[in-house]
Amino acid sequence: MELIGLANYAIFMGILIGIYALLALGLNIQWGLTGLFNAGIAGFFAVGAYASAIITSPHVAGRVGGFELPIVVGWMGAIVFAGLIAWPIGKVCLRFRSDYLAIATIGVAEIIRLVIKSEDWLTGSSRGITGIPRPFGELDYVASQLAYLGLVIAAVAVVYFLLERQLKSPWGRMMRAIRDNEAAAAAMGKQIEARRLQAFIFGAAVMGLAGALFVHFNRSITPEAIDPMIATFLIWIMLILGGSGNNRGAILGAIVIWLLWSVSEMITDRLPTDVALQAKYIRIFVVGLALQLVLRFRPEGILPEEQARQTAR
Amino acid sequence: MSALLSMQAVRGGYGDADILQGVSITVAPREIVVIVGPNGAGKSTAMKAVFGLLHVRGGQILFDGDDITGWAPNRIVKRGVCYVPQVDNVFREMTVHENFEMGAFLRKGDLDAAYDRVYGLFPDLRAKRKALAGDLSGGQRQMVAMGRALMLDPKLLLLDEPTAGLSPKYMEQIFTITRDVRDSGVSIMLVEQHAKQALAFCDRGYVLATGANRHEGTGAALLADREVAQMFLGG
Amino acid sequence: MKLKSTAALIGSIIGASLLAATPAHAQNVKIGLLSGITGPIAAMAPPMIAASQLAVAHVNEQGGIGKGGKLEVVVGDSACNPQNATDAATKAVNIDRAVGIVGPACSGAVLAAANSVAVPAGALLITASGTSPQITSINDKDLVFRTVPSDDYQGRALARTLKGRDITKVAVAFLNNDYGKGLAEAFKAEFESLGGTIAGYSGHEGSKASYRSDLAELAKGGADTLVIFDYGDGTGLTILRQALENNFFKTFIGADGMKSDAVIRELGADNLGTFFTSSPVGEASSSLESFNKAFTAAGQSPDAIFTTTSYDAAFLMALAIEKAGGDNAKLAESLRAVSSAPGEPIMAGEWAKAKKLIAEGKDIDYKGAAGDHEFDKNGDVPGTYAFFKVSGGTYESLGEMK
Amino acid sequence: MTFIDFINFHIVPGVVLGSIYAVGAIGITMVFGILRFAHLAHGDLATMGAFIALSTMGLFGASPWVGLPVAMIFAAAIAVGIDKTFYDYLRDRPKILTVMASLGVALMLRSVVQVVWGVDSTTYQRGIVRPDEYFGILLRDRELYTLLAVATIVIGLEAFLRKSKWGKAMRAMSDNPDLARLSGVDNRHVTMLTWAIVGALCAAAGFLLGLNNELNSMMGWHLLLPMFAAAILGGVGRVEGALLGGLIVGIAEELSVLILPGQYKAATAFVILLLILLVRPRGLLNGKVL
Repeated sequence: MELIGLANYAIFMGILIGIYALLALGLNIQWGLTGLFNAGIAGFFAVGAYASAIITSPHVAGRVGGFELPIVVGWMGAIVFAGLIAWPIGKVCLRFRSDYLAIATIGVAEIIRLVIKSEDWLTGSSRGITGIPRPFGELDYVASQLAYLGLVIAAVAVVYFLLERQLKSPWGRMMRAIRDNEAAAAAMGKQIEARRLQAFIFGAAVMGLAGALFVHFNRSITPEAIDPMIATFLIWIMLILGGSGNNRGAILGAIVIWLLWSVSEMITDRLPTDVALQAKYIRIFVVGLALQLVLRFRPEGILPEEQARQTAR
Repeated sequence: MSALLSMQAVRGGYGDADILQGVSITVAPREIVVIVGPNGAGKSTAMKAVFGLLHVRGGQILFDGDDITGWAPNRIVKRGVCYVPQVDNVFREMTVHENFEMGAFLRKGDLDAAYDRVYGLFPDLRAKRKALAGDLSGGQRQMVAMGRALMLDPKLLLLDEPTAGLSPKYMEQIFTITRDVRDSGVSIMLVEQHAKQALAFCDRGYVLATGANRHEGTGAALLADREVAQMFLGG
Repeated sequence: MKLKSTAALIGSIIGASLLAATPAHAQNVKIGLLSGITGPIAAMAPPMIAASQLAVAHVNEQGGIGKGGKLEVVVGDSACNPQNATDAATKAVNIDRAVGIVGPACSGAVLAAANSVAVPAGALLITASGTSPQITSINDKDLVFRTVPSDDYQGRALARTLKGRDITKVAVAFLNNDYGKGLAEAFKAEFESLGGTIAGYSGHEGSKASYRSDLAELAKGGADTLVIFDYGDGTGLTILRQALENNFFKTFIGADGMKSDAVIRELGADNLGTFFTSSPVGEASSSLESFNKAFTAAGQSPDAIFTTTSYDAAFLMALAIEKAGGDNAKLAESLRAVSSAPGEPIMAGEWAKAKKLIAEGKDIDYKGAAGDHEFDKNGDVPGTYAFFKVSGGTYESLGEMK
Repeated sequence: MTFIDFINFHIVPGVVLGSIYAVGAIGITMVFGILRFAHLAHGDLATMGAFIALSTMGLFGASPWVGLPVAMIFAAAIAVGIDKTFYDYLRDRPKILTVMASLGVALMLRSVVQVVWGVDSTTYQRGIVRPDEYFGILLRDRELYTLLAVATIVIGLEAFLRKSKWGKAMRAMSDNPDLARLSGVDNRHVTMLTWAIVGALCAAAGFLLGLNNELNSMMGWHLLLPMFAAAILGGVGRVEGALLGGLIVGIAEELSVLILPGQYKAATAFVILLLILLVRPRGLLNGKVL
């Protein structure tokens, strides 16, 4: 292992952690702030990724797109489309307890995956979309990676500050009140539904942005990217571990879990091949177990929600 | 007369705040005691305190010689106290008879006598024994709820606003049955909104306000008390 | 574009300082071996890895790399998705300083690993199982190769073969992923251009419990032959079983994915009299034979999918490294040199011979277990295919496909 | 397409598949109704049950049906163990945390299956079985037995819930948990009993799916959505609703290819789920809405 390699890898990790941090922040709006159980993060991530890819990639026969619009337009598109997809789902499911939302979002992610895999004209189906531009992509490997890292950090910072401001606003206080007191929520009626829907859509939009950042980093996207193991479950564990309700917790969770996930892989990869194969599955077991342990021993996460809890009931 | 139930200066509430600020109520054997009072006076809360559904932070609750303060509800049930909540007091998706069976869940041995007793008290329900409780009228549902509680052969029955939402005809019927139940040897503690009617039929009554005792006495005496009348009987 | 130039500056400063700190190369050389160890093709990954490991073992047993160096392998899990693929490739290239990558599996993973890691970082990438036609079009600075032919070729070859066997009307069932769909589209185009009729054409998702209604729909067109582009140890097996059990269709044709031992094991050779598959084969059969022998001796089944191509990918990588003699910038160029005619033919397992010839400065031409590997300008190989039937509990070649 | 073909290739597989979904959906509806949360590890527990049956069969070298009771007992024990280890301490916290814990349990169960039994597809019985004809309807023995097994399970469970003391306690708990506690029903006993039954049902669903198909480590996860769709369609907490829902989802999936491209078959269950939430959230048989 050499220094340059480690540094390069650190940059790469930084980029991925940034993307996951965005997903975790998006989930924090939905779960941490509003108590909405979105189990289909991968779906919104995919919508964002494909939206930006279609908007910015060169023309290919038989598929919409070829707009070759600036990347910024792609990102805006990712945010808008992910939010648009969230709207009807939230409209139907937010009336019920969050269990239904969990099941429905698993289903939505599945349908989005099926559409992406099947519709040539829209997404290039299983072939995916290639030739997606990367900002600063024409620089050297290291310089280009560094520049992209800067971009990702900027995106995370912007989202973070927007969220923090929102959190401290009356809107944020109201959301927490709704989350913590179902009865009060019910009493306030329709308006609550609208607020929860807003939170669901905002969260989905942030996830869409993460998808866009991901797709421009990889310069290509195929349906396999919508793997729920990575793009949904890992995010949940990041948020729960980091501290749901706390934006810094969400980011910290992304850092810790991705480091663990990635470093543990380096260790398993060094085992003899037969054992290494088993170790891969054991790693997933450990992820599941980690979730249980956090829920049991530190349910508030590493960085608990800042606001003092209301009087215990 | 030794009391079956005796609450002494009970304080407590659901969360940190005390709703009950010192309530003292006694119920003698074979007695109907009514608790009345304005909204938010802590009537139902006082009843729930007896049944262990409350954090009691002060005072004492004695039942039939035991200090049951802080006991869990299922232990209190076994001791001979049954509670009929105001709402959701039947198993809606189970038949009338199954509701009674669930009432006797903790009892072992032959229950024929117990069934005969409840069907005797509620003859209307005998024909409806196979009907789902959720399909019955409000008054009948209240009877199912009382019957369910009586299946355990309790010494004390706690009824939380049994006549809420019922027509005057059913209200009368419930009161009549309540007397019959008392006559069969059960003490009854009753929370009521319809204060006038309740005080008229009970043995003794308590008037609570803001979580504390305000008046007590026989039903007739309370009805005659001018202050009580002004307070909430509408003159 | 101030930001851009600043970033470039910072990048180059850091890069330069880190480069300066880099110690001299050890004699051992590392390559990354990426495969879909977890994820949807997890069942296929172990034999593929074993085949690549066999090639590495051959290299190290017969003199290693350069002057006494060993070829080291870093196994990584690309999990059949781009996230894992880029992560594993970045680790291999940066942390382990692998000079090249064998793999990954699954075309999406190949696209991501190539586009965002191998090509920008200048590492050679040879995939043994990425069959999507999309890989052809990567803007790859001649760094991306594959030892497995594009699905395009196989689909077309299969269409011609069926036409040659007087099958003119077929129904096509394909797994809705890059593999199944790529094959199905190539097959359909060629078959129809030859005058054949596609009487039913339908994709399906994996892991559904019943495909009988799908089969009934496909059978409506009146075809006797069902072409299945799927995996024999996955959904393809279910479809074949349900088709056989319900007497949909008389003849069944699969591509290399269906040529799985699982099909014979689970359905029984007796039931597979009308089941045929195509599969890429090595045309220099002595190379294939020696691979088969060695791989069988290692306790593995050489019939498992993508094993020959996995062996060849690793072996070619080693040859390129040897030929480049430590100059990693020349890896791709060296790969083309050792794989293409003219030159002394090298068969699978003949590392010592190859090493000697390279040392003598002679030109060599690797003829792999999976084929000759004459890379075209896109780094693709045309591939040779044979048509197989089931006989005596195993697959028996009916001859090459044109 | 003739009518008999329609029956044989759409309705029959739909009914067989649907009755397997139903067995799983009954378990889901029981957890939903009695314990009041959506159990996301249901599918993976079914996978584990299916593989336990496989190992049992391997041990005795007998008919796969020998494996069924063994798998049901093991899965029941596993389900109770999971509850005690991972769900019990969350009982007084918001239910959604238990849902989340069940997601973690799903991952853990799956990885255990993958480590112990590997990731290759396998079957209980090799070879192919051609169907017998009954008045033009094509049925295999295993399909006939599957339907019989499902019928036995449903009738047995109904009898238990309607006639036995503890069955009634479970219904009471589902109907009105507070009142059930007031009646002296011990929450912990009902919870344990529920998990034992649900575990056994999971194993049965996994086994029957494996019997009619292949076994692999992801089989249960793919069952999850159709099972939930069936449970909600029938009405949460309704055993007979889950049966009806399962059949409808199974048949709908098999009919979907008539109007949709094959690759969208997997979406059928979800579309049904969303429609029912939109139009009639209490389900066909008026279940609960949590």
